[in-house]
This record gives sequence, C-alpha cells and structure tokens, in this order.
Amino acid sequence: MKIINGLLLISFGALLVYASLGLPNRGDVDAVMHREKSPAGSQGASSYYIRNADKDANTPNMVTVILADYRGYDTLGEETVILTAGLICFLILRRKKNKS
Amino acid sequence: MIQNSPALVPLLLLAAAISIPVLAIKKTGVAYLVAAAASVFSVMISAYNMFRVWQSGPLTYHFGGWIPPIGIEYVLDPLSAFVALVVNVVALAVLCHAGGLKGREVSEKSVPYYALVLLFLCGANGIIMTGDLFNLYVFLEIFSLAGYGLIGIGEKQAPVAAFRYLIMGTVGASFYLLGLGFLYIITGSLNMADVRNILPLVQANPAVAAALSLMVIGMGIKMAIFPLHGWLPDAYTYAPSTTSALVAPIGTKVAAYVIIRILFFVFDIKFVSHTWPITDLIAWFAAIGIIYGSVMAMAQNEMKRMLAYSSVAQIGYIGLGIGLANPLGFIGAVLHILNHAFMKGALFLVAANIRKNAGHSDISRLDASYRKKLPWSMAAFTLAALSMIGLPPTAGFFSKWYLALGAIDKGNWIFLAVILISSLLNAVYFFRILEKVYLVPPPSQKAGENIPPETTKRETSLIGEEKYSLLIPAVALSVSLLLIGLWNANIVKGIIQRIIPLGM
Amino acid sequence: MTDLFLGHYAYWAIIFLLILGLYGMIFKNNLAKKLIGMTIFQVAIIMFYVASAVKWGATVPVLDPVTGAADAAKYISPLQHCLMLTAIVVGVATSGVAFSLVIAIYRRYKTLDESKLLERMKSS
Amino acid sequence: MLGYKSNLIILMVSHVVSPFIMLFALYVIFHGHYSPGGGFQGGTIMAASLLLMRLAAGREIAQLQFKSVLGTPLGSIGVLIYFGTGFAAMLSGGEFLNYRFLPFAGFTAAELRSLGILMVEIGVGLAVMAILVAIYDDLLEGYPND
Repeated sequence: MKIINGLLLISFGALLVYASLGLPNRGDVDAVMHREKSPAGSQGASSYYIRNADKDANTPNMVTVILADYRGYDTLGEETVILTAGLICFLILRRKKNKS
Repeated sequence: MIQNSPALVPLLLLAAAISIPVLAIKKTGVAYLVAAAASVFSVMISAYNMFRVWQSGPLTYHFGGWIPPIGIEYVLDPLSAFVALVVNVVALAVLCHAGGLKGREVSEKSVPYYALVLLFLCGANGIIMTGDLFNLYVFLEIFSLAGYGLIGIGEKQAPVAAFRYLIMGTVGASFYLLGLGFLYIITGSLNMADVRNILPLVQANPAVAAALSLMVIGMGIKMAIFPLHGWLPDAYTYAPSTTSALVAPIGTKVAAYVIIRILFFVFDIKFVSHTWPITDLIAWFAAIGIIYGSVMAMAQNEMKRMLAYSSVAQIGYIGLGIGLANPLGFIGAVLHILNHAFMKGALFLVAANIRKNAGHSDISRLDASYRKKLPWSMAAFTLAALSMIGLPPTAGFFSKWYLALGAIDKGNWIFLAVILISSLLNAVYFFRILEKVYLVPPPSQKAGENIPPETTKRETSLIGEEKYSLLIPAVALSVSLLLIGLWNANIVKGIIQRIIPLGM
Repeated sequence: MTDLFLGHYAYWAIIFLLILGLYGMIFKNNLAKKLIGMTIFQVAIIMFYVASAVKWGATVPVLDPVTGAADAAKYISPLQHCLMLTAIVVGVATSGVAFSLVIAIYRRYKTLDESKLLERMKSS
Repeated sequence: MLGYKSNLIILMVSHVVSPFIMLFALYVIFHGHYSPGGGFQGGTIMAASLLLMRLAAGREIAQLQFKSVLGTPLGSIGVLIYFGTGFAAMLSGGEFLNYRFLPFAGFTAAELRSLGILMVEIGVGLAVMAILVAIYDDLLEGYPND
C-alpha cells in the first residue's frame, strides 16, 4: 500500500512538472492571462480590472474593487464559508448548558 | 423580481440560513420552520425556473451587472435547471421527514443543524447554476464544509468519518483549485463559456491536459468514483439519519454534475475522449466500481452501510454514462442522476424509519414483524429496491437501458456485461432484505425483549406507529420513481435531449 | 534552458511544497500531522496563484496617480490576489472545522493516532 | 483551565496594546479603498485583539469584553449586512450586488459603487471578527479537560 501511495505521489509530481513546462515564464508581460484580449477575442479580465477599477468604483485599490464589486458574489460565498465554519464548530463542540 | 429568478434559489436559501441564528436566538423551534419554508420556496422557484428555461431557452444572470469575463454569471440551461429541481425536491422530502424525526439525533443543536442544512443546499444550488469556475469552487467549499459538519454530529464514530471525509474532500477541492490555476494561466479567463471558446486555440499546451486531469480527479473524490470512494461508506453510516438521507442523494450527484459540466461544457468532447482520453479512464474505473460496490454491499450487515456501498456502485453507473461520451450514455447518466437521487433518498428515509422504530438497522435482525409495524415504509422500500435492481416499469430500468444502449453503441461488450451482472448483484443484496421482511416469521415471544417496549405498545394502530410526516416523503419519493419510469420518454425527449453537448 | 529555469523555478518549488503536503496527508499516522500536511498543501496552492500574478517591472495593484491606469503592464495582475483572499479564508475555515473534529475525536477516543483510533473504534 | 495562571505583566501589556490593535483594525478596514487592506484583514486583526485579551485575562474575564454567545449571531449579522446591501440593490431594480442601484440619492454611479464596497467591507469585517472569536471559544470549550 505504501508503495502504491508513493508511486501516486511521484506521478502527481511528474504530472505537475510536465504541466509547468507548458506555463509561460513567470513575470512574462505577454502571457495570455495578462493580455488585453484573450485568444478568442473576448475581453481579458485582468487588464480590464487594472484599467477600469478606479473609473468604475472610484477606488484606487484594484483588489478591493474586484473583491467587493466585480466578483462580489464570490466574497459573499466566502463569507458564508466562514459562517459555516463557525456554525460547525458550534454544532460539534458546544456542550449542553446544564452539563458544564 | 422575475428577471432575478435564476439567482433567487441560492440567495433565498442563504438568506434563510443566515437568519436562522438570529431568529432562533430565543426559540429553537423556529429553526426547523424556517428551513422547511425555505425549502418549499426553493422548490417552487426552481420549478418556475425550469418552466422558464423550457419555454424560452437558457437564461443567464450577471451578478453586479458585469458582463461575463469581468463578472460572475449564473447560467440556467436545461441541464442545470433540471438538476437543481431534482436536488431541491429531494431536499424538501428529506426536510419533511426531518420534521417527523423531531431532531432526535441532533437533540438541542437544531439551530446550527438546520442552518447548515440550508447552507448545504445553498452550496449545491450555487454549484449547479454557476457559470464561473472560481465561483464553483467557493460554493463547493460551502457545500462540502456543511457536509462535514452535518456528518460529524452523528454517532460516536462520526467525527472520525467526517475527518476522513474532510481530508479527502479538501484534497479534492484543492486539486480542483490547482487545476483551475493552470487553466487560468493558460486561458486568462474564469468564465466557463469564455474558457470553452479559448481552449481550442491553446489545447496543445501540456498544462491544459494536466488541468483537466486535476479537476476531474478532484471532483472524482467528491463524487466517490471507485478508487476515490474511501470516505463514503463510513460517512454515510455514522451520520444522523437526516444527514444520510440528505447527503447521499445530493452530495455525490452534484459532483457528478460538475464533472459533466467540466468534461463536456468547458472542455471539448474531442479533447476529453481522443486527445487526452480521460473519459475512457473514468468509464473503466466506474465499471470496476459498479462491481466492487455491489459485491461490498452484499457483504454488509448494516442497512445504512449496505446502502452506502450500493451508492458507490450507483455512482459507477453515472460515471460509466459520463465515460461512454456518447449521446445515449449521456442520457443514461443524467437520467440516473435523477433516478438515483430519488431512489437513495427513499431508501435512506426508510432506513431512518426503521432506525427510529427499532433502534437499529441490522439486516440480520429484520423479520416479518417489521412489515407489520411499518407496512408503508416497507412498501416504499420494496418499490425503491425494485427500481435499484432495474425492473421495467420503475425508473431504474430506463437509465440502465440507456446506459446499455450507450455501451452497445460504443461497441464495448464488457460494459454491457458489467451492467447486467451488477443488476443481478443488486437483486441479491436487496432481495436479502425483502426476503427477511416478507418471508421470515418473527421470532417467538421469547425473543420479544429484542423489540423496545415503546414499539410493542401501539401495534394495533392502523398504519403502524408511523407518523404521516415520516411516511409521506418516503412513499412519495418511491411512487414518483414509478411515475418517472412511466413518463421517462417525456423527460428524455423534453429535457435531456436538449442538453446533449455539441459534437457528441 | 536558463530562461526556462528562471521562468519556472518558483513553480517547481511550489510543486515540491504540494508534494510535501500530500505526503503528510497520506503517510502520517497522526491526525494533527495530517492537518499540517493539508495546510501546507493549501498554502502551496495560494503561492502558486500569487506567483503566477507577477509581471516584471510592475508594481502593486493600487492605482498610482503618477503612473495612471492606461497601461495594464504597469501593475501586477490583481485578479489572482483577489481569488486567493477568498481561498485563504476558505483554508482558515477548513482548518477550523478540522480542528473541531480533531478535538471531538480526542474527546471520545483519547488518541489521535490513526491505528490506535481504528482499534478503539472497533472495540467500542 | 489548563493550568492558567494570571501574569500581571502580560495582562497589563495586553490591556495597553489591545485598543491600539483595534484602532489599527478599523484603519485597515476603512482604508481598504486606498491601500492594501479591507474587511478580511481588518476583521482578522480585530479578532486578534479580542483573542489577545482572551489569552491574557482568561476566557471568563474576557467575556466582559465580548460574550461568546454573541459570536454566531454577530457573524450572521455581518453576512446579513453584505447580503442586505446586495439585496437592496436588487430591490431597487438592478441585479444582485449591483451597487449602482443602491437607494441613496445624490451620488454618481462610481461613488455609489465605492459606498457599496465600504458597506460590504464592514459586513465582512464584522463577520470575520465574530466568527474567528467564536471558533476560538468553541475549540476551547470542546477541549477535553475532564
């Protein structure tokens, strides 16, 4: 079993290294994800955020604008995640009041 | 409000969930009422959505008013509307049933429990409807975290099972996230439709294949497809009855839906079946899983555990349908998502009824007295079991029929043999229970001390001692199996044939 | 070759971290150590995203009135940072839930060692 | 409680430092528009200040500052603020979370969005703060001390 797990681990690493060879060089300004237009011609999201965040929301910090406005629904979901975690800790750990 | 209806179901469930801790601060009984009401409304809204989609084609909804590559969108096409409706209907049945149980197994913690149930459903609906790959991850986390919590509250061994589920589930979600990272670097977009347009232009990149593999493996863990099913049996066995009945039909189906989305609606069908043939891999593992799950189910003595292993087998059917990657297999897979959700819901609800009445669900201790005590539950069980085996008028037959046709279409006779053999195995392990319930005479009065006194008292009442709220959901789910079976041609023609992905 | 190395060494280091985390989760017997592995795994993914956001010669994604917003190459990509803020909080939530489960397990079985745990689960 | 012993120096230092941490947390939340920061970061720092008092003074005394019972409801209220902001926009005709439709008169669209972001960040900060403290309390309460 240990050998199989080890092999799985190695193949996982090999897959990732193989995949990483396809990635553009780190910091390359011309990488697809940094372009103005995607290869299919649609708007590149990242550069749109950089150029329009301040115009759209009057807020210089682009990360904040993306977080709370462009992708605000993600943040709502993610706040729900942490509320869920709080509820689970309550559910699993809080004991009955009369006991303690 | 009408134009907001695609987003309304997750939002409603979310609003109900977050208002429960505030509303129920004084009276804990409010929690269940809020949950049930939210579930009723979610069924209504998703039925309405289904109607709208059926009439006028796919709907999209842009959060914050931002057009897709910039913002997040919800996409309601026939597939997502259909699966959302199935999930919400099953959830409503389970919640009705939970009202009858009166939270016996969750005692005083009903406030966080029902809030988590709603968050679980909110996550499921969000996953199903979203058209954004990262948004899917966020809702996947809500969904799975709530699932861990709902399981961890169960019996003594439940935290261990939940912990194992958490470790594996987190690995799954992280794999998905990692694959998404590769995909984003390559395509520069998170929107499913956008990524689908960009991918053919960058497909030669090795990172795309790796991203696909990582995402499918990650969701495969959540779906519990054969070699990745390790968390499932313990988790379903030790969870409280309501949780088992909720997580078993919904949890794995949602993951299966995500795999369908990724394979056929984000990636290209040619890519996943020829260039990087991951669908073949899925089909083979699923076929092994069908046999493995059925054999393991035969060896189990505990009813919930048996049902859990049977889930592994049934997930295999869905996986097989996905892996066949042809229209008939696809129809079979989607139809089996519907069928299995209803069947497993009904079976787990009956298991819950048995547990409530007898205090156990050991198969070896079942006998004909249970049929007398729980006539309707047992009738529901029989119907659902027949459907699991796949006898003609019931729904289970038709999904297997389409899968078999798909296997023939693909020319792979081994898959056909697997489907037939597993039907026999299904018959063996379900008839084992049916035989006990209908044929084995109850033990004589000497062994009567086995039966708890509370159950012997009211043996004379007309419908046994079952409450209607415990009875109706299980019966309704299994009767609807019959109806689905009868109307299956309409479902396939009206809904599923519209969603067969392009190029399949 | 040097170009490939310079462009990818950060990814390879992160892949090492990912394998390390997965190793902890698979091979360690103690539940707390499994959790540590899980955290390493999640953090490595966060690093992967953030590493991919870099552009040489660019600054942080807060609008600099001098630079202006006309040229997207002047700022590193803000999207990954935003996504990872979400992922960090998800990671925190997951580890909180995991710790509560670990504590519940310890309360019931008085051990966190997996083999002992399986023994005690069977005997009870 | 785990061999807890009151230590005067730690207690005094925490007393002095804690309000400043809170102030910094508020700064981080409200300055999130202009510099790195925002709801999560500020909420976490706020939680750190509350947890510092819980560590230094013991959980029972720290109840005076922030009751454990409040954790989950306050977290819910935080999410409700976020949800309510989005829902208000939806009620006044826009999509969910489309802050441009927030029902405040006399602002341009960009200013409304800025305002919406601020409201949302406050909700996030409140929720993160309350839930982190609640998780800490629950973990402590669940600790097997018997």
